[in-house]
Amino acid sequence: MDMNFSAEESAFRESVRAFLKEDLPHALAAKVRDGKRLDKRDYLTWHAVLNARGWLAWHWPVEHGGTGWTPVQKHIFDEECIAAGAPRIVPFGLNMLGPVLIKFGTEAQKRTYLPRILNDQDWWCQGYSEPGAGSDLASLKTRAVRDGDHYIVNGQKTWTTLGHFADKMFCLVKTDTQVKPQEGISFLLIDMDSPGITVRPIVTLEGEHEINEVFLEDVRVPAANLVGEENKGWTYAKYLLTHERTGIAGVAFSLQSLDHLKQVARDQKSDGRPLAENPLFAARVAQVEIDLMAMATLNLRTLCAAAAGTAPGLESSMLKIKGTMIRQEITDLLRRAIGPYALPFVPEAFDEGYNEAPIGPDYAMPLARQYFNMRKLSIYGGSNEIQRNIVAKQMLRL
Amino acid sequence: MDMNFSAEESAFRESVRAFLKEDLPHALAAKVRDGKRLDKRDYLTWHAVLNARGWLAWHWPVEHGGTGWTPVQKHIFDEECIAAGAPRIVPFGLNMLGPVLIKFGTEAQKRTYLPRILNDQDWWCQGYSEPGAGSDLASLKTRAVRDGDHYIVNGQKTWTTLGHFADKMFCLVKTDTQVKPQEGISFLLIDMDSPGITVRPIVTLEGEHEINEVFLEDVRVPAANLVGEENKGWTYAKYLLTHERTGIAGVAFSLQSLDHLKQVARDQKSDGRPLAENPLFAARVAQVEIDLMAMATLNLRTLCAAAAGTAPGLESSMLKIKGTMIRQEITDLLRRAIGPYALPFVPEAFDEGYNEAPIGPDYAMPLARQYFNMRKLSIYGGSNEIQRNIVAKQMLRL
Amino acid sequence: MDFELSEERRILRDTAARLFRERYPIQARHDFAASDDGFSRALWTDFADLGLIGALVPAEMGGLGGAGVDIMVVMEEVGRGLAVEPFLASAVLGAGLLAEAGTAAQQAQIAEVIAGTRLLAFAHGEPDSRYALSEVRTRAREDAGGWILDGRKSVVLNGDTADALIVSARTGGDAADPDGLSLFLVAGDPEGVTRRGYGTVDGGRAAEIDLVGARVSAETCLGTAGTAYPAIERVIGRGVLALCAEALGIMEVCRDTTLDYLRTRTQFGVPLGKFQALQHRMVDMCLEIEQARSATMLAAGKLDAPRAERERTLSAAKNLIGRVGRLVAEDSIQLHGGIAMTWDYALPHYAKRLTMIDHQLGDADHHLERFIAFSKAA
Amino acid sequence: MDFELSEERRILRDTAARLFRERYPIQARHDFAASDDGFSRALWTDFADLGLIGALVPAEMGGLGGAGVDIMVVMEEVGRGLAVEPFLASAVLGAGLLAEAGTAAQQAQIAEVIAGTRLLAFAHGEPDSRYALSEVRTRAREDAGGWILDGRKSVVLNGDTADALIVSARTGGDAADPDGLSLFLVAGDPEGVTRRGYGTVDGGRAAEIDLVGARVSAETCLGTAGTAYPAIERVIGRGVLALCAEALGIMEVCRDTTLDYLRTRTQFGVPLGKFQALQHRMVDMCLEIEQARSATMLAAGKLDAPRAERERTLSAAKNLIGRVGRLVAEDSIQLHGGIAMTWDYALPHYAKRLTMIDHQLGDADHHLERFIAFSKAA
Repeated sequence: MDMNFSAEESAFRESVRAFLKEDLPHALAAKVRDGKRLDKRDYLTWHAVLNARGWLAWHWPVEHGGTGWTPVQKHIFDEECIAAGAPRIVPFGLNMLGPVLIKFGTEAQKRTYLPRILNDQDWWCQGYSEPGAGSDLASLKTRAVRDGDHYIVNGQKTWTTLGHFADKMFCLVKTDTQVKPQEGISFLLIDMDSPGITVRPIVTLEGEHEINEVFLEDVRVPAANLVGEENKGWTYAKYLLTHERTGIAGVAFSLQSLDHLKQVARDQKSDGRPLAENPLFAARVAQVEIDLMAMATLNLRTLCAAAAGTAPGLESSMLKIKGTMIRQEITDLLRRAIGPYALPFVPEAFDEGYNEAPIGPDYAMPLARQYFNMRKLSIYGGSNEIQRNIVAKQMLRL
Repeated sequence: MDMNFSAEESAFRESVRAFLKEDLPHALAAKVRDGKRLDKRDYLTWHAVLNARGWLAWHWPVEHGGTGWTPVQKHIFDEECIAAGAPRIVPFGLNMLGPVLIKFGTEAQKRTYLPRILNDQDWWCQGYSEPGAGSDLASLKTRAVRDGDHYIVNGQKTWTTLGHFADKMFCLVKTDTQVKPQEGISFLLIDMDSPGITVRPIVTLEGEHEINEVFLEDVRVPAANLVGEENKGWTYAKYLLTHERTGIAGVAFSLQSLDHLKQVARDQKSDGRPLAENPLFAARVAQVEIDLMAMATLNLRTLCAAAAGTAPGLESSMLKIKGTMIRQEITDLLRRAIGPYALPFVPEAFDEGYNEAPIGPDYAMPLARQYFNMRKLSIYGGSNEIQRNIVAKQMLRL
Repeated sequence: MDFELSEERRILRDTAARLFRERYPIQARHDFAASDDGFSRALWTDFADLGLIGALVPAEMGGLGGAGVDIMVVMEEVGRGLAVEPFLASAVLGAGLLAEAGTAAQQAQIAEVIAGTRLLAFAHGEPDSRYALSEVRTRAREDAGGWILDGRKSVVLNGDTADALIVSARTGGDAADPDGLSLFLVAGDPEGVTRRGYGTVDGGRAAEIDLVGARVSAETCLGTAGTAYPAIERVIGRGVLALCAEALGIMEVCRDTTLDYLRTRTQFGVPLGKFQALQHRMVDMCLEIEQARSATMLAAGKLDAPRAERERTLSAAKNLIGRVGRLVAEDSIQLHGGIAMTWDYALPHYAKRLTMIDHQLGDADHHLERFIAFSKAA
Repeated sequence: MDFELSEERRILRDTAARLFRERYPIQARHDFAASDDGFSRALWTDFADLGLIGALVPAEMGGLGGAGVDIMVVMEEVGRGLAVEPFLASAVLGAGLLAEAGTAAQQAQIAEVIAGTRLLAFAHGEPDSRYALSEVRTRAREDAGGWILDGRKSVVLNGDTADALIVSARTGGDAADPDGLSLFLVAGDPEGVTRRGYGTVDGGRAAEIDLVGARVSAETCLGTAGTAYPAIERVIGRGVLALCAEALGIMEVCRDTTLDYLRTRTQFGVPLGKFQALQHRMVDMCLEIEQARSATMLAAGKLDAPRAERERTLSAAKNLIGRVGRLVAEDSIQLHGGIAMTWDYALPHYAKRLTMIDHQLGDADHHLERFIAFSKAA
């Protein structure tokens, strides 16, 4: 057991830092740090920079253009990127579809889609959730009926994150309705410009457009776009959900937010002294910092165990639950930290090119908004309640 | 709406105080305050004092020797008694069996038992719980079979508080095993000196003997000792469980413990200053004090509403849950307050007549013990989980 | 001790409830919030006509009530309706300050406030004051028989539309000194006063106000210069009670909405409400709301108690409201799931207002510390 | 970075585990605790023979390990076994102090400690010191080439049976001053030393020790007088790690016992574990234990880091252990119900020890404040 980074790992960290210092566009990092809205171009810019370095598809095997990094390296990379203000890597093609295609796709599908993901020729979105299904993913109602060498798809998907940017969607559809809910599901790849597809924005509680509804009406999808076997889609979806994801605990985000929180608390005044010196506030910050130190170690323990061959089923649920609790706690402390300046709500201030003076300190305006936005963490990707059910089932074996 | 005590209520409080000052034996109050073990004689002494004043059976109707007090008066009385260091009134005869007999007993039963309760000629204990039944009270297994003008009772009861002092037990027994669990239960009064009864102590985690197991082997109980109708005992048991009980939230206990906690925190030192001035500790105490202020008001609101005719079903469960959480939180702060002096464990120090110097400050020795003992609050009388089930069922009506 | 509302107040409550039910659907509320004023002037007049504004102002000052219970009854309905009208800014704080500290001439304006024809706002908070009541750095110096004001006021509730601002400024003492504070009733934006209005997260409006050598007459000073602190504290206390009651109304809507959702939404073939883990969280939410209601009732009943007891009880209530408010906002969103993350659903707007109440007139931690301080004094 | 145990340590762990499994059933433990010594001298020798005591002491001092991981491995098994032997008092603290601060002659005694033939105890805490390491009022004054000790030491773990006490005393400085502290190795109870032994809530033993003009020789002083603080801090740090690891072992027993109970105990016709509300609480307990394990591993790994980093990480671990320990003790009792309230069931004894760990070498709040202080320094 050694809780320190090895010399190689530290050297790797230095190389990531040097890369970020050199190649992460400053204007982009500033947008991220100031909580500005990112547009499609921002993500594409960052993907291209990473791809040029060969670091875009870090979870893929080397032979498909991945990095072959150890879990610790992935963690270091993630941490440094977020600390430097890099945008997140849009996960749908790279972290979600990619691994599924690599494991279950045909050679033709791999040849066609993997390079297009790497080169950002396709922006993918995820077509899983449906209205009325919620956490009960298996109860989906979108139907695909075989018609010659096509499927005809009818139904509705929702919570489609960044679906308004997407060229393509990987989609769960019902191909057999006579069987149990989890059977009869297939995994289809659908062009977003197919006739019959309509994308409608969903405005979230904090007034932003990030997610969408997608309506499918008699959409014709070539049968060649079926991934794996018909009616086996649930297997692939589950693989995707439990596939190793360095970021599931959000440790790097939390570290960066905690750092931000401490800066804010040093700047804000409480009874004439820095808020950071208020004993109650300092105790709240310290408590979440201690939780986060433990979580960072737990995350690495889990990633290393997974790499060593232990399946990450139960652990990944635990990381999701506690990791999101910690992230949410930090955003809660951030909104508290700024006191009355949590109130101002000026959505146009998050547009690029907004030049008016901020209301209150410059860091204040995005914080209440982020607090509300981050409520989603414990809801999506399998709500924390669902994760608890999964863990309990495995633990209790009843 | 008026949140202040009326002149009459304040005068009543004064009269209670005067009575306690005059009639509560000082040695007895000192035993209670020092956390000494109370013996049977201590309880009997206090009951006799209250009975002489006509204040023993405060929940009974006036015509049976009760007080006719309003809920606010009952609350005041309870608060003053506990603040003065009076022992609790042993509830089994007075608060539990008494009201059941008054509502469901025969005239003969009332004439026989009620005066004997008032005069402490009978010490009652409760025969509800059984090993294996836990919170699932209706699944009890003790059987009573009619044999002429007697029942023959066989079975085992457990968690029988102060059963080793008892002359009589009111007991739930199964008189019909062919029906649903909650049917076929009867409510019997049993002499503890009947042949076939064995009482065995259960030592609790903190090393004390307060509860017992009671074994019943071919115990003959006169049929006249049946309360109400055969097979309707569940109704009477439920009546007893939901019958208005001023003390269910434990507000008076909590107020007294909180006061004690504050004294301890003023006396204990942390980094050379009173612990009470440590910001974290002060915040914990203040938070539970605020919860308790609210709970005291909620308790009175509920008691007044109940007196005005609203059934206290759902509310009494809420009071039980939150009231016990608050009591337990205070005992937790008390054990924390004394730091390393929570460790010493000298059971003989709680005997009357123990004269050695205490280890550490004189208030320290009972506190860890009380913390562990008070774990029972959220388990017995219908665990807090069962209470939540009850409330949820009524609220959600599913 | 008595927990029942009088007949009069039951009528007041029912009147308010009916008005909100009939005239304040959530879409209307969004429209009011999005309008230039940020609220409905038409409804404000109707509220006035029905006595809801007057109920917040003491009878001896021309109001119709003004006791703790009156504030509680009206503001709970304001919370249930998620109203964006300036009940707190103009009626509780504005009229309250005139009543507490104003000269007879100034108090004459209370009638207009109650009639809904004059809007006030209290410009008190400053960029570094956070929630400290005596932390005022805005200065007023005497000059040629009047006063010159210099400073910056921040997040002034409804400060953009108020016909007059009540501005706190220091005429003596140091930054956090309770002594030396004065109030000025500043109407019509004299030279040197700049307001920058903006929307707030909860659908309300506020303004940043700059005072740069702003000259006001001697008559604008409320009462005697340098002695305003006790009045500020008392009126902020009424504001704290108002916010607690508003939060209660909101929390009950959140609770009822969530209960409905658990009853009707099915997952895995059964209503969500069948899942015991959700049931238990729902029960905890309900009992904490009952606790919060009890603390608010206690504070309402102690609004005229001696200072330490009054302030201690108010801080206890605001602390508990802050803690329970967070629980209710977060758990009612979580128990709903995705739908509660969308703008088109009503619940998240309630949750946002509930959360922002913790940022007004002192958050849970501020009031915890204050409770400790006043408990020592009590 | 590497989270696996070496082969050597896996053997150490398995050896300890087997010994406790075979020789330490709960009834034997009660018997040891109830004996005059409060533990088993026979087993203590066996522990010594198997290297468990030596594993807690640095190799360069004659021990067999002494790294953070060694302490963690052994003390986890001590926790699982709920052992009452003086691992902490004699090996971690006693031998640790000799190793850190002793003269060569004093360090020669380490071999006896490791062999289990000599017992040490650290007499440091005082009636008003609570958890503050430098709060020492016991005085030592030089006299005729020796020292005279005056003061009172409280809740000295295994202080009743120790062959020698290591007594901290002030030879200079004021009450809470880190400078001016000295340590004295006091064997054989010289005149003026009185010990009052007693049992502790968790089945252990401790003593109150009075020092009234107790005369000891110059050779009893560990190292240079007045400079003991850094050694005390380092050794207490090792003790903190030992307690964290012991708590982890206990928590895993509590978890497993509770899981078993939920699986096998039926209520309302189904196993308790079918109830979702209990399932979710069980999951939270498990994940918090994983968190506590992570924090302890981190602290073990940083035991030789520079001071601020080391102390900060240790305090983080003890804080988390304190918080999670309370959760585990309380919830495992609650999830069991009545049975866990009885002396004859093993679980509550684990819960009591777990709770008392929060009262040794600093509770959760103490270490939270300390974490904040050392974070500023880091």
